[in-house]
Amino acid sequence: MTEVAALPLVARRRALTRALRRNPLLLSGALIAFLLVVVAVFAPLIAPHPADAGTATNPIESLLPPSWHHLFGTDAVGRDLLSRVVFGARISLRIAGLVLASSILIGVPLGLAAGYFGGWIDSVIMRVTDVFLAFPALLLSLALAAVLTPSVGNATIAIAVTWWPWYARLARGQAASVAGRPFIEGARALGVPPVRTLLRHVLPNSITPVIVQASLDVGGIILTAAALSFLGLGAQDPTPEWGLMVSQGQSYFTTQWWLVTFPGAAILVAALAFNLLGDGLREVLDPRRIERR
Amino acid sequence: MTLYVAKRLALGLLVVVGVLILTFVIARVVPGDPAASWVGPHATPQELAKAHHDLGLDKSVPRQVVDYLHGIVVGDWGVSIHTKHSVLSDLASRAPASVELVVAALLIALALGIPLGLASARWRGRAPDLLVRFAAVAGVSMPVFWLALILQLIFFQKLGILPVAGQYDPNLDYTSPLAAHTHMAVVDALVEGNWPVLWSALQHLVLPAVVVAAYPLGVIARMVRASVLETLGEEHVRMVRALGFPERAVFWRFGLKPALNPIVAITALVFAYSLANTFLVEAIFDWPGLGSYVAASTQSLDTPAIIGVTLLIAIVYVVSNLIVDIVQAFLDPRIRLS
Amino acid sequence: MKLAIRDLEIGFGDRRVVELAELDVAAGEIVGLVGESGSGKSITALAVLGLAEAAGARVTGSIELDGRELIGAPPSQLREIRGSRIAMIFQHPVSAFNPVFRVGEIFLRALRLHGASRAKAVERARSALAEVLLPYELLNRYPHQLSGGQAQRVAVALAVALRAEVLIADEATSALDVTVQAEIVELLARLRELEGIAILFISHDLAVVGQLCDRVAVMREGRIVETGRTERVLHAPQDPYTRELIAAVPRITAGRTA
Amino acid sequence: MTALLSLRDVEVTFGPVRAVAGVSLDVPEGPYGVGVVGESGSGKTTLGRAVLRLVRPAAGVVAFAGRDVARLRGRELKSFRGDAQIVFQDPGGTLDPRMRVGAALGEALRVHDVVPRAQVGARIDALLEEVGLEPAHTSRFPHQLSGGQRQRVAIARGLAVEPRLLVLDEPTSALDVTVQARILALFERLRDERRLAYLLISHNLAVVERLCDETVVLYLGRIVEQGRTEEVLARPAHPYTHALRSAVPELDLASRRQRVVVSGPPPDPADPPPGCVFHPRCPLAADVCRTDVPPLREVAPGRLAACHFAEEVLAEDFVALSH
Amino acid sequence: MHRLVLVAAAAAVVLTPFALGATSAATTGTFTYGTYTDVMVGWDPSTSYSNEILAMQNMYETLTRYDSRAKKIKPLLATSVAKSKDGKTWTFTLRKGVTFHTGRPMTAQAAKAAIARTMKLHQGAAYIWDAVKSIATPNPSTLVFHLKYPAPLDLISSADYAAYIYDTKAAPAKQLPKWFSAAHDAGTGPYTIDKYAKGQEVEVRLKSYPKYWGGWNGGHYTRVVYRVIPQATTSAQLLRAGEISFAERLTPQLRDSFKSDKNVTVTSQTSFQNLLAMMNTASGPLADKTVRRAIAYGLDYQGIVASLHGGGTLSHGVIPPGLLGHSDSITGYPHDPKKATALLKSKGFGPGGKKLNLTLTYTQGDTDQQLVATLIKSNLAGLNINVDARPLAWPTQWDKAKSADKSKRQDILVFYWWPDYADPYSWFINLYHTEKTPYFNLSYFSNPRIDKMIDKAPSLTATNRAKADALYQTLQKQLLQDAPSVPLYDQAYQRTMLKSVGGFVENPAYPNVVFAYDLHPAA
Repeated sequence: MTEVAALPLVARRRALTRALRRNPLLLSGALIAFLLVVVAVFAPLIAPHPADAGTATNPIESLLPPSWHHLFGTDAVGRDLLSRVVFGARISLRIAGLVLASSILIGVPLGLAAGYFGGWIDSVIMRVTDVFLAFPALLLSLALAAVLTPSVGNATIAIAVTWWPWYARLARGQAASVAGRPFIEGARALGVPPVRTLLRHVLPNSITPVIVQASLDVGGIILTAAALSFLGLGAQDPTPEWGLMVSQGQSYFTTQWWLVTFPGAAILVAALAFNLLGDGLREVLDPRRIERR
Repeated sequence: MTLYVAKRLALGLLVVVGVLILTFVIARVVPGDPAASWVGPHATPQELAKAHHDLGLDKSVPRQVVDYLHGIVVGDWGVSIHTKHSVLSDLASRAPASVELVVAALLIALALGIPLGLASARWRGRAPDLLVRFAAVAGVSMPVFWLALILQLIFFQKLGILPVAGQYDPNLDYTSPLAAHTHMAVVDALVEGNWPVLWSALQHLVLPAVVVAAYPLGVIARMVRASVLETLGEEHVRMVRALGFPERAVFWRFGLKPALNPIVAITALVFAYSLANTFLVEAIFDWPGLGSYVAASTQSLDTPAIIGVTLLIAIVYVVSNLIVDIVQAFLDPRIRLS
Repeated sequence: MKLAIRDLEIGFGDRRVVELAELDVAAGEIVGLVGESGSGKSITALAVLGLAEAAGARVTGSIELDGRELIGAPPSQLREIRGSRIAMIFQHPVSAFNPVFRVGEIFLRALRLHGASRAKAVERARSALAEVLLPYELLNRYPHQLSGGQAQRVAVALAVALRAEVLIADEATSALDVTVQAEIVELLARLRELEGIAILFISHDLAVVGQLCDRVAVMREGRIVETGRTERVLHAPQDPYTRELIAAVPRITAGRTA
Repeated sequence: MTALLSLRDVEVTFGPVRAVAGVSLDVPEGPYGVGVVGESGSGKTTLGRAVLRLVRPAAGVVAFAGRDVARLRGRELKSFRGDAQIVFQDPGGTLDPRMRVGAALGEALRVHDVVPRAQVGARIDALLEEVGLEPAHTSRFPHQLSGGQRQRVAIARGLAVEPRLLVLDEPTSALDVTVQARILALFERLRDERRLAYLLISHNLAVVERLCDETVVLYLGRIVEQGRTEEVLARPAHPYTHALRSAVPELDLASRRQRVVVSGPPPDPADPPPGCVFHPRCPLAADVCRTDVPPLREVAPGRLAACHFAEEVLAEDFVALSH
Repeated sequence: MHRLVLVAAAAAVVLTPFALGATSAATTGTFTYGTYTDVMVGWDPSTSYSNEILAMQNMYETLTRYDSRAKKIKPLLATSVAKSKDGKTWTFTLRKGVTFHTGRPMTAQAAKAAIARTMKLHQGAAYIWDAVKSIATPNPSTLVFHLKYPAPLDLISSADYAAYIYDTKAAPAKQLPKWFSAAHDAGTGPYTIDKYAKGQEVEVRLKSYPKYWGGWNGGHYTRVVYRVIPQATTSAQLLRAGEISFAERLTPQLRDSFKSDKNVTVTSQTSFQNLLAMMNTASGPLADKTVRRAIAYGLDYQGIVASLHGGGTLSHGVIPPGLLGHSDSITGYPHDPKKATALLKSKGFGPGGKKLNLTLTYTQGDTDQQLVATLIKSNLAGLNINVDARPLAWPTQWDKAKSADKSKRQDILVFYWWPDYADPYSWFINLYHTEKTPYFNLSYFSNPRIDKMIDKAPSLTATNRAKADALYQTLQKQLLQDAPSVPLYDQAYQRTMLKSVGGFVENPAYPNVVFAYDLHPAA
């Protein structure tokens, strides 16, 4: 099992199918995550009142409890909550995607370089990541988001700034262990140029844990983004961001329970799905790695 | 070992310096003029220029960095725009409540997380394992601010059994005044033997602590499980089995101790991260800690206060990391004796 | 017969990895079990200790210790036997000791587990260590402070102190340097002389087996293809696989009857 | 004439550890083999890596075909990379697990433009055939091959660039004995067919004897003995060589020798003992050994040894001497 | 007697630790006022002009107090008021035996000094004294005001801001502001400052002033606590738990949830307070009157009121009902997106035109304002106007609005206004009169003609109320034309408090103030 990480894709795919069947948590995570993506993509088709996810309001119908017409009820300005929750999937997934993409694009090359070349390059890169890692992601994002004007874009940037060092770390560890393996020495002995070695040998052999981590991190990023919005430092109304919706519903939650419950549950379900998925993937692909965050 | 500790200390110091520089960048490279927000809107150009000078903004940037670092070291962390107090004194009065909350949460998380993780590892692949793993993942997937609201709804609104705001009932200040030694209500009440406040403080502590505990609980349970399972696969475990030790001893004595190490590490890390999570929870429970402070600060665009808290937490994080490394070294003879 | 194995079958899922018809080890005898990687040697060793099931294997057949059947014996009995009557030493002696315990702690705990009083345990540890030519103080060390050879000697001493009647050595010298390997081989030989212990020596190295063992069983893909006195097997192999194996062992020719 | 590979006082350090502590040796043009033997921790692997500039020597010169390897740049370096290749011990780790056999060989061919692009496929087939594999193996991943097959691929990859020197780092010790025999045969054949020079690093004296004309015995990063292989093995001039030789288990009962006992593990390389580094384990150790470092000197024609009593060891029956 | 209460309270607390019911606040003789934003913005009784009124009105007293219910002036520090025929001379007879919390007696000289200082500093609401020419003190208990022009001085002396009588000798004159801002008070009121903790949840604690002239016989709260609870739900929960006695404002939904709670009383009353959207007439796109008018047409006032669920009523002009100059016939802007579009189109904006980006600030923690901001944003989005709405703590919101740097100011500022005394003049002089540096004229509006009309109002009010009424109506119509601001709705005060709080009477002339001394706690 421990060697699965080293196997090429075909074999891993087989291991994956098997694991999916054996691991109900992984399976349910994967299913829900897939559903979320579907919901996000087809949001305009799924949402009963798509305009309510935008700037539309309908104060006459405010604070209606869940009914057949409004399955999740309406909010304080009469917007259909279901529609907003559905569109919220887009926001959350887009933030997660952007943060991951930028973190991986920044972190992985730096980490690979640090791990592969070692020496002072390694020291410099790792000390820099140490500094970033000294801030809990939420807090640094909070500080950054507080000095920037709050918006989804700035929240994304703030989260990405705190996220990339993890990937640098991870990639470094992988690269360092890969760099010590004989086939890398073989490549060097053969005179394969360093950049090519990095791209053709180190990268493909380091990427599995990065993929696992990325799937695990989707949940964390969704939570962080929601938290920032909840604090008023992320998305601004009328963006249908789940954290913001919880924040806006806070004044009503004891009397109009649906305002907080549905968007909050959406955050939980999304984070849970991706965490289950990532956790399961880790069991299958990368069982030796342990918790770090 | 001494060398190891010295090296760790040096590295920790380096990181702290980096942290300071980063916070400087955030605080100063912010759009806007710190001097303008300092003097307020009624200022004349002369006052503004004076503020520029007083705040050292007319100096070169490296010079400013040096002054900033010097200020941090000698305890000048700036003045909060919101409270008009020195940030450091604000932090000193706010931090204990947060620490109280996080420590309570961690105690809950450890008390539940370790047994759950062990149960999960012990019955790997069976129902308890599945259940614990799901609960653990749910814990780390929980939006704490939402959990806080839901618990308030249940325990206060529906059941009416737990209070929802503050550290203890402030009305007790008149009937059972509490001397503030540590600013941690529970500790102070214990020290003073002030039972009414202690009772009230404990009641007030339960909900926020449980909420903050959700995340570390999940992390710790997962960690314990992974760590124990990894240890159980090692050759030395096969050795004690081959020596005829009963499964109980194999698991509890020989499997657990080597697995403890990463648990210590993660607990300290989780401490720092929980401190960050309290930022979401404190505002909801009106808990008078750093979190409410930051929440109020963000609303008043109080950059010095936000940076102060950020810096404090980062330093706490670095220090706790340092402590972890050293404790781990003590736990692991392979490091201790080299 | 000290240890008698009959019709031992070990399988993982629907895959059968061992089909061992017959293998005996008498008291005071060293039997070599030789085979290449994947031949099923190590799982056989675990099966003798009743630990193969813990590794997920299914075991049928018969393993008798002094005529008492081990397969299907209640776990408490097996635990009794493990360590006290059948001991085992491993390929990587350093990592076979728990890294956070002093070696002596494992040592004394094991002795006390099998009924020795504290004083008795210390005394037996002392004499056992003397027997493997190690100072008693070594027990105060952590595993990582021992060299491979020292750790393996401690493991052997543990078997001695436990008064084990059967010792299973699973590739016990393969990870060691030749000079250290020679020491351990010598130690095992002496142990047999002094204690009359029965040793099942599992190795891929025919030369070491040839040097140490009284009898050899050659294993291939889970089956024993040839068994007999060491000299006979090495000099007049019957089975073609044995022949190939022997031929393949690199030999030093220089200085031979120069 | 200059040797193909020439090491002069090479030293490699890792922190406080002198892994290689001043080694000089020559490897002439092939077909020829030089064996480096020693226990784990003797620095033999590091030495091999230093030869290929995979680690930088702290001192001394590694020269290949008369040129200082450390100073090679650009095209010269590339040509050196083509001239000297290495085969590692671990057949699992020698090949990139994410690369098919064909791609691995193709990379070697392309990096050095060994053949025109169009002929790469044909050359890969030829190489595979040369090492006893089939063209069908081109599309396999390493994990789909057996250990022996993997090592053959690794050898083919080394050969692809048509080197003159192959460093063999324990090339067979992870293989089953039957496979080992076949791989050794392959090395023999290749040495003669391709006129290769080998620097063979091994703890296995028998393997060294089979492939090498000359043997160097390394102890704690230092050469303690050096000479023609059959002479070194038949009549060691250093007590350590003697111990090593006698510790090798012999299959033939007739040739079993009485063992020369060395006691204890090798010393900590970070803190080597004074005088002769072998003295704490040496059965012959005298006072002079504890204080004076024995120089590596010619003790017989073509034989170098670093022992104060080398002549005695050579001349007398060592076993008698040590008892 | 205090001792006894303490002992009883302690016993109650110790004996009933399991009960979280509504007990603790009432039994300890403490009145806890739950508010949603910081109380003490300023400490100087002459210049304070904000939320601190909640506590100040309990620490300080004015000469007279206006009873909104009876629409009458009632005596306080002055026992009687007499005015001359021409309305230019006002004589106040002062109560005897009143002392300041500093211990000094409250005399005519002292009262004069306080008002003189307020007038001299001329900050905050000090403008209310603008009519005063001189003050005479013929004897220690008589205060005579000579006015430049007739003015309703009895109303002015009852003002909620800038009318406090306090001891100006509490500290040397120069150090007085500093002394105040170190959390001191120098009033005559029933309560004095006990503890103050800026930024803490329990921000202000007041204790009874033992020598209060009204005496402490009969049931009075002996302590008043102001607790800042940003979230309305938390307020409701604390009220339910009895940790606070009075919730300044809850959401209508929360208030409704108490209707069946037998421990809690709910009150509702129209107020003198309204919510205004101040548009930046000085810089940015809204400097253009046409655009401002378009926005006024673009807002759905009915929708805003509907979403408040009873928390507010439709505004008829700037002046809320119950005050001079209010008229239901003033209708303001209707919600007319077509007209708005047409107006915008004439300036190149609106649907199909350039996108208009506006910034809007509102007060953090105010659910109603949050709603309004959302609705404004939604309404204007349909007109191709993007509104960046930011919730800010009030001091921050105000600082930003007052920025010397015009580019830092908002385009639209949403905030409440209430009169300084029961008269509409407050809106006009503060919000629409030209200001050199902006203070509360956060539209930065300047119209000399309107200034002139505003200046005429006070004397007219004192002499001819009918004419004053007409003037105010004209003013409102004129302001509708210029559209420096739009009133969004008139606020209804909806209080939620423990049943044990007895004697609460809403007095909108002192917005949100609870005169704690007038309450009588249930035993």
